[in-house]
Amino acid sequence: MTHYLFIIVGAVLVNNVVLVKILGLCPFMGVSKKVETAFGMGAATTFVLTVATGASYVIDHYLLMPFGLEYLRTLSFIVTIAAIVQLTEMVIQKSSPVLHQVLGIYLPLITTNCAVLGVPLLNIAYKYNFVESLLFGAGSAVGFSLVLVLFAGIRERVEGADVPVHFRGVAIAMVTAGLMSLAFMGFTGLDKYQ
Amino acid sequence: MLQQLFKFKGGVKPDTNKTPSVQLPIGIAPLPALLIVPLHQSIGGMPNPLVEAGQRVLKGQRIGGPDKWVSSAVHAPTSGTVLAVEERIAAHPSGLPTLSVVIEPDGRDEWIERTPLDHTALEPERVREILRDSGVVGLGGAVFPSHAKLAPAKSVPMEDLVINGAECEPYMTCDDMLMRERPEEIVRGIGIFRDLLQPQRVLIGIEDNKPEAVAAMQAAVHRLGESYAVVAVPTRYPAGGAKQLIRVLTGKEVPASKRSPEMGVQCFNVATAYTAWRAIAHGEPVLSRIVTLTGNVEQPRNWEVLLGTPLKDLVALGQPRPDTNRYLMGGPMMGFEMPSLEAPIVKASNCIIAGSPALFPPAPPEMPCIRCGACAEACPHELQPFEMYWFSRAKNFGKTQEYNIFDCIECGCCSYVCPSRIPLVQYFRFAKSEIWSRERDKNMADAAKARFELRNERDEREKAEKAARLAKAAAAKAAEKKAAPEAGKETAAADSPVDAEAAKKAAIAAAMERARVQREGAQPKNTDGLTVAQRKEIAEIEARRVPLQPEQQTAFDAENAENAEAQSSRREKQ
Amino acid sequence: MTHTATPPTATKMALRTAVILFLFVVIFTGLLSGAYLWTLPTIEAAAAGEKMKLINEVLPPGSYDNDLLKDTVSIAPTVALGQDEASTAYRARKNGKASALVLEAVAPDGYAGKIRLLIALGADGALLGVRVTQHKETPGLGDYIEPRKDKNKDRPWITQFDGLTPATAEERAWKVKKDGGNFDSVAGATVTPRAVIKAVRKAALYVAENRAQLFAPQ
Amino acid sequence: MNFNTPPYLTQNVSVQHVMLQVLAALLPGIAVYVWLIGPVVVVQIAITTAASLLAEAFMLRLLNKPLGLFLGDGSAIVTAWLIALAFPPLAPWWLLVVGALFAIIVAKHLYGGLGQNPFNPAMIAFAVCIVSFPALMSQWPPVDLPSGVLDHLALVFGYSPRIDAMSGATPLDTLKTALKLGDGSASVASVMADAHTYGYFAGKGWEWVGAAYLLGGLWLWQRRIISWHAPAGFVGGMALLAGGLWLWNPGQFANPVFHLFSGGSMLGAWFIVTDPVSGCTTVKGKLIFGLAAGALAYVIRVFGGYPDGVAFAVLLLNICVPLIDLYTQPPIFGMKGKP
Amino acid sequence: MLSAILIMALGAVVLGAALGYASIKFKVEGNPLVEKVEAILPQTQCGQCGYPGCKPYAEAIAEGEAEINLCPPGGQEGVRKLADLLGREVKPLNAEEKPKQIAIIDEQTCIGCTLCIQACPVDAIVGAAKQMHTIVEALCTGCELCIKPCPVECIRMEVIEENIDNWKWKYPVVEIKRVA
Amino acid sequence: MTRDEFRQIAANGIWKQNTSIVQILGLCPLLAVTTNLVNGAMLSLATIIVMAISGLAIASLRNLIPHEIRIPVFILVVAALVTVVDLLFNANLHELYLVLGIFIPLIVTNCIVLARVEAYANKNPPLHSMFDGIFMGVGMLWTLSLLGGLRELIGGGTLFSGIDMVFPGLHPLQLFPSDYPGLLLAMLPPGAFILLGCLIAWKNWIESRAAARQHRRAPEPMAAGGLH
Ligand SMILES: Cc1cc2nc3c(=O)[nH]c(=O)nc-3n(C[C@H](O)[C@H](O)[C@H](O)COP(=O)(O)O)c2cc1C
Ligand SMILES: Cc1cc2nc3c(=O)[nH]c(=O)nc-3n(C[C@H](O)[C@H](O)[C@H](O)COP(=O)(O)O)c2cc1C
Ligand SMILES: Cc1cc2nc3c(=O)[nH]c(=O)nc-3n(C[C@H](O)[C@H](O)[C@H](O)COP(=O)(O)O)c2cc1C
Ligand SMILES: Cc1cc2nc3c(=O)[nH]c(=O)nc-3n(C[C@H](O)[C@H](O)[C@H](O)CO)c2cc1C
Ligand code: SF4
Ligand code: SF4
Ligand code: SF4
Ligand code: SF4
Ligand code: FES
Repeated sequence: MTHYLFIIVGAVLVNNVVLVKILGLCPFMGVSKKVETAFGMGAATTFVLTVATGASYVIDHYLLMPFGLEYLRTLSFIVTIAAIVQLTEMVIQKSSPVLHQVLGIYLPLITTNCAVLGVPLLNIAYKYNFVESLLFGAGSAVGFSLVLVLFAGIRERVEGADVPVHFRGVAIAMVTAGLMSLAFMGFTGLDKYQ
Repeated sequence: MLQQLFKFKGGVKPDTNKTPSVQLPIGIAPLPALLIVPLHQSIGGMPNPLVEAGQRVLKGQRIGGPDKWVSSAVHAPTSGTVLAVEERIAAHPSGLPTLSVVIEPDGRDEWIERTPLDHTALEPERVREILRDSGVVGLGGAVFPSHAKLAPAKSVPMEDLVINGAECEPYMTCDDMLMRERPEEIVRGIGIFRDLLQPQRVLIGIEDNKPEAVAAMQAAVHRLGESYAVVAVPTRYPAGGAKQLIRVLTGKEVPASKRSPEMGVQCFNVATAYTAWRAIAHGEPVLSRIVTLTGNVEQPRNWEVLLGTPLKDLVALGQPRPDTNRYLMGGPMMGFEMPSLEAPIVKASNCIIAGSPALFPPAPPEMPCIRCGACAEACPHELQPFEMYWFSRAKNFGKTQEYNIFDCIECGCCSYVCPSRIPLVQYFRFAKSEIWSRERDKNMADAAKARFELRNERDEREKAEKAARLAKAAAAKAAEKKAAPEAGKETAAADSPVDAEAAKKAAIAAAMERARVQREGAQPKNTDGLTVAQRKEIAEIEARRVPLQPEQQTAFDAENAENAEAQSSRREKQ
Repeated sequence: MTHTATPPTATKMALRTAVILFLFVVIFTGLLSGAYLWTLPTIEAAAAGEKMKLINEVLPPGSYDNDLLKDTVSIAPTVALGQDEASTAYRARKNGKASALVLEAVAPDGYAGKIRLLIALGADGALLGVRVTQHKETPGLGDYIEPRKDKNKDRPWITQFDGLTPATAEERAWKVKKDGGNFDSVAGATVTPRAVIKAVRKAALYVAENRAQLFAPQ
Repeated sequence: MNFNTPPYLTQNVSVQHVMLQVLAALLPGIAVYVWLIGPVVVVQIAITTAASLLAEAFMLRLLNKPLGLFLGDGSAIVTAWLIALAFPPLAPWWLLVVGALFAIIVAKHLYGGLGQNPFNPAMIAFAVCIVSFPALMSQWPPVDLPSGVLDHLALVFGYSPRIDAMSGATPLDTLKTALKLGDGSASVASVMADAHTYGYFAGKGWEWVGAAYLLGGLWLWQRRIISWHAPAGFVGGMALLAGGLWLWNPGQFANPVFHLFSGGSMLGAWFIVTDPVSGCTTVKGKLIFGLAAGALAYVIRVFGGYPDGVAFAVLLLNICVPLIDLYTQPPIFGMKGKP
Repeated sequence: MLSAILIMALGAVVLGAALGYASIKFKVEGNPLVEKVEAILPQTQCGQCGYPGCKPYAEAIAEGEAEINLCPPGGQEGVRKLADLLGREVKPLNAEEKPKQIAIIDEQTCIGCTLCIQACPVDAIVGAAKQMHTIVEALCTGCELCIKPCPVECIRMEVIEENIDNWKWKYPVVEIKRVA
Repeated sequence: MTRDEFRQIAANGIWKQNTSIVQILGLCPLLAVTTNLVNGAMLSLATIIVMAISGLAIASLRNLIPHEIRIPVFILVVAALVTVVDLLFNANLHELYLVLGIFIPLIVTNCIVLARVEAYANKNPPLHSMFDGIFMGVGMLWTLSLLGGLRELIGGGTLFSGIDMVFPGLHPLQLFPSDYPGLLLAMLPPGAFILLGCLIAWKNWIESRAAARQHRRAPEPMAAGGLH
């Protein structure tokens, strides 16, 4: 039980995908201008990432490994993820315009989120089993959403600040992300009992 | 009577500086050489001018008629001649001119006929009309037409009538002196409000730094046998804000989204009550008001001043000291700097403070907000001024609204306590007026879009019709062509008359159609969906066109010049 | 979703996209598989080379003549080695005689987690070499256990193990100077070396105990 | 147009006034620190102050802002003093300078300067340095280091090699290292008995510095420069967690009083979580900020990789400030009891 | 190699079919984003953005084909709002911001040719053929489209002047910069 | 393709539409692998190969690809290419392959690859697309190298560390004195973010200076245009 807890805490805080593992930065920088949209993006990513880890695990263990086709991981994972994302988006758009407003518009962006491929690959590197993989996937996604929303909060505030001209916009956002990452280094060592 | 008092959060305690101006009784200001009476002296619609240059007016004669229900009449403060109805600089922070009636007093102070009435004998509706026509507006500072506040809410019973004698602004003593010297008329005026609103209680709140006024009011209430409670409330700015006073006296908090009657309370200033009494019981419209003249003057005192008296005439009475560099209208917390010595005293001018660099030192440089939270602690509306400031400064107005900028009463407590000396209120006013202006723009954009779409639709339709017509014509022609040779071959003789007749008919129809279209064209188009005012404007424009009817087209060029001249002169007259 | 609700175009569309995607997949997977088969031998050689490179760091050159990667023995999870998974030990032979053993060990109590080690022991039980293969010690502080990061280039800290034998060396030899031992260490970062020393010692003792079994011919 | 705007009256307060009082409140702590370590502490404060003011002047110049107005506001000096007090007292001079430059230039002026920085500059300085130079940042002298001022200065200015004797001896670090060695033999009691650095209000020990900060903080509270919420939250958060674990296993976890009076706890509680600029501003927010910072600081110092967690805890909470503030908006006038 | 191709092909067929099926089955018309963008544009319909009106520009923005800083009537504020909506970077407006203005027809010169009526996108001009035309002030959006077509050049633009009703509180001057 | 077009594509890729500091895409490799110059440069090279070939391939095949499944198909093509590159690195630069870790396969999700494919190759002829891919990659190459070099230098005072993994005979340069303590922060994620922030600010500064110069020169054409 504590083992699972450590996986989750590790994925959310200690080895945060964005700030420590440096994955999924493009949406992190791109969709963090408003807290509201950050929430949407976070929710959508959480969904996709969890599904992606599950699907990748199944593909890896039941299609690739039995035939010694590990080299097809990248290819098969990403194509499957892209297709799932696209399907989900279409279904949501049709079935629930409200949900589409909240989540759907972010879905297409997620295919190019490194975390979506990176986390399944890390799962394999860490030799996680199915439950662990799912927890790690979900934990990473929550970690992503968490820092995304917090970052958006800061960006909203910093937007009003008297930032030197050349640093306005993305530059100061980068610096902010850096300082956030610095703060997250405080969690170092909290997962060593893993 | 023991009255339970409530507290409001926040507030500040600046030095009151009230003593200098209560040493002398209210003086009557002499008649100035010229009176400049702005037509727009209250919230609501701009009153229409009722006089013209050169006209003689009597004291109390209406010179501006209320425009809508929320609007209030304006009267000649004395008898004399109207010199002009023109734009004159206003007692307004913008320093911009506003339409004013300039009157040269004849010194005779000749009244119109006054009809004292007994309000108890009148329909409530009639009383409100009289108040409106007498120009009774809130003299507590907001100058909201009082008659509009005198209708109880339909669903909520009126519980409390709060009378505001708090006068929390430093320096200001006009209400204090009024309560000391004319308490009975105030109490009688309150009676009018009470009868109209039928509240269960009447509470008169007076800050406890005015014991004389409390005593005088208590005595008057007693004398007149009323059951009003005269309550001394703790001295703390802005205890006189309507919402704060209501909170202190009744414990109710009126949110910004509601009007106080919806919570069973209404609030009036003492001076408003006084003018209401004068208007009903003496038939005297509001022609003057008590103005505190204080600050950097040798002779601080309250004066009863005719509305329209230029500032320079008033301040001369107080003998300003030589280092006086500006005059504030209103208190030091909420007032503004008068743009000019020519600007007139208006209904909202409760106090004029002569300022000097020593008295009101120039604002120290604004530092950035350090989010110390002092402003939030001081804010009587429990807002987060620094957040509102942060987003106003960044012009992120959506966010300012999320932080309830429209709940801000602009009391200035936040600026007062700010260690960074930020003119917070100024930022809030800026944000508010930007938001309003944007709202206006948005409405205009929506209207424009609707009209654009309407026009597009019409264009489409017309195009389609035209295309259809052309097609029809083409088809007819083709049929004709087809028919003609055959007819020529076989039954040319027999059919040709019919055909010719048909062609003739068609030609006539076409001509008629053309004429109709032309007629239609002569009418202004696109007039659907316009407001009455716009239609009026169009009608006026049409009127100008009358000499330009088609028959006169030949003479067009010649007449054009004349016409234009006539028009331009007419315009000038306006 | 029932079939009747399906407009015919959807099925047709599905067929079309399926075929196109199918074609693309076949072509590109084919290409990819070709590339895989083509690079496979090189990759395997590179991986083996990598492993040998590490092994050669702990084994003196010329101390063996067999193919270590083929002469392995599997060790079940062992507490003494800090391992909770089965690991592989490589056996070096010279002229057919067992000369050394290369095995993996883990120091569980590094400053920031596990430190993975590769240890080579001679047939006589003396340490031939130790290398850190993986660790999370603080960069710039505890990472001097890696020769690459060690400021002391002439005699990297990790080489202090060379030649030690747990059996003969006294207790003292297995302590950092701060604890009264012989091992140098960087002031302010003695947690790391203590962990490494402890792990190496345990591993050496383990090998000494299980000598027969580990060096047994295949 | 004259933009002197209403209100025309203001209270006689200024940013400078506020900052000077904070500096004054730090004095008792500094005095005790000097008594404990020596006058070198004052030298360290002078170094950071000079570096901060220079950096501030440089940035103001670069950004075309009025020098006099902002140099005089005192905020850079508060930052500088806090940096000096958070760093090891014998840290080399350049380390302090690097910290001060980072604090003023990156953490403060890149965000527009005074009042606009989302992160606490002093804590950024600390975090940057402990991440970059962990060895130097964890070398604390024992309180009874047998050396004079000149030796100290030689250490600070690099004329003397860093000696083993002065490393890693704050009570926190001693305790943590001992417990971490992990053969189970060490217990809090055995370590503390050994650590003469911790005097328990009897001898010469670090806890006196904490007590002096507490005094200064209380004075600030009495002057209404700070409110009680954030400090109380911090103390509460740390005490609750420390107390709980201590009751559960007193052999492995030190008691709450120890934690509250060691490391940066008291400085943090009264001077750092109270930073108005980078902290929460709503009442509830301040409480949450304090509580979470206290608890996190404890978790990091006890379970994490760094000897003390105050700086990281504060920075982590700085990240959350905008959202905490957003979701703890107090109800406004007339809207109580409504969402 | 064969197994690789077979497995991937299997996946491809499944996914391809699903996608193709869904693309028809779940087709949605229209783009709700266009409406949101259009709500921000000032509806001046002036075409200065290079598109024939606000709606086409909105469509282009929603498609991601157009920059967001092309609408001068919307001003910098409009750019900001669009950036907010679309999560793009705020860019400086690619034209100078003009104060609000309205068109005035010089009634002495107007020959009543109706060309301006046809040009005005919001029906702000009234008048009939061969009659003098006038602009309804409240409706004019200041788009300047009526100026060019007028054969006698009788239309001019006038900046709307500040008066007490449209007066706005000014942004407090940030004094810090001045003191330096 | 004309010279002008070529120049335009080059300018776009290298500066005007630079992926890293203008489009702010492809950030993960930009920040994750730039702990030194060599890593940054080598990953960029891998990306260049992928981008060039995928641009070429997709631009050639674009007419065959139905709109509905274009994203999966693009990704398929890119992923296949990436895997090939991954295999090549594994075979020939094994040590570097281990260092770069999952960031080689992650070129697939590098937003910039898909973004260029979708935004450019999908609409332009093959040769253009290939050059677009190459120059986008070159833009990435210099930014990654610059960032990697800076981080390495500030963090440890060296340059080209790890070069021996690519060219076994070469050695890194020690630029600062050996007692330079090294600002470790620069090597860690926070340092990467902050330095990239500074790089972007630097770009903004250059552009604003260029704009200012343009502005000063501008009046002449304006006056000429004002005549009619
Ligand atoms: C369009 C409009 C309608 C209003 N109607 C009422 C009303 O019916 N009753 C009322 O008491 N106040 C009404 N108000 C008035 C404001 O709330 C007014 O400022 C307030 O009554 C006076 O209180 P104050 O001076 O606190 O500011 C109205 C204001 C406006 C702008
Ligand atoms: C901050 C503030 C302070 C005020 N102070 C007073 C005051 O001292 N006396 C007063 O009569 N009205 C004061 N007012 C105006 C009252 O809010 C309210 O408009 C008035 O009492 C309503 O009565 P009236 O309509 O008769 O003016 C103040 C308003 C504000 C916003
Ligand atoms: C941020 C930080 C990282 C540290 N990393 C290590 C490390 O990796 N290895 C280590 O042995 N000590 C490390 N330490 C030092 C220990 O905390 C402890 O101070 C030291 O090991 C005990 O002192 P000593 O080595 O003088 O006995 C670190 C300290 C800090 C503050
Ligand atoms: C009560 C109080 C606490 C402060 N704490 C800090 C602090 O922890 N760190 C710091 O850099 N500045 C601190 N300051 C100074 C100032 O707020 C800080 O430099 C700003 O963050 C600079 O914008 C403090 C100021 C006050 C009034
Ligand atoms: S009082 Fe001034 S400095 Fe303090 S929070 Fe409010 S606005 Fe900011
Ligand atoms: S002016 Fe507005 S924000 Fe300031 S204290 Fe008054 S109500 Fe609050
Ligand atoms: S420039 Fe603006 S107002 Fe004019 S048509 Fe384009 S979007 Fe509409
Ligand atoms: S009148 Fe002229 S300027 Fe005004 S909206 Fe119509 S075309 Fe535009
Ligand atoms: S490169 Fe864009 S999300 Fe990773």
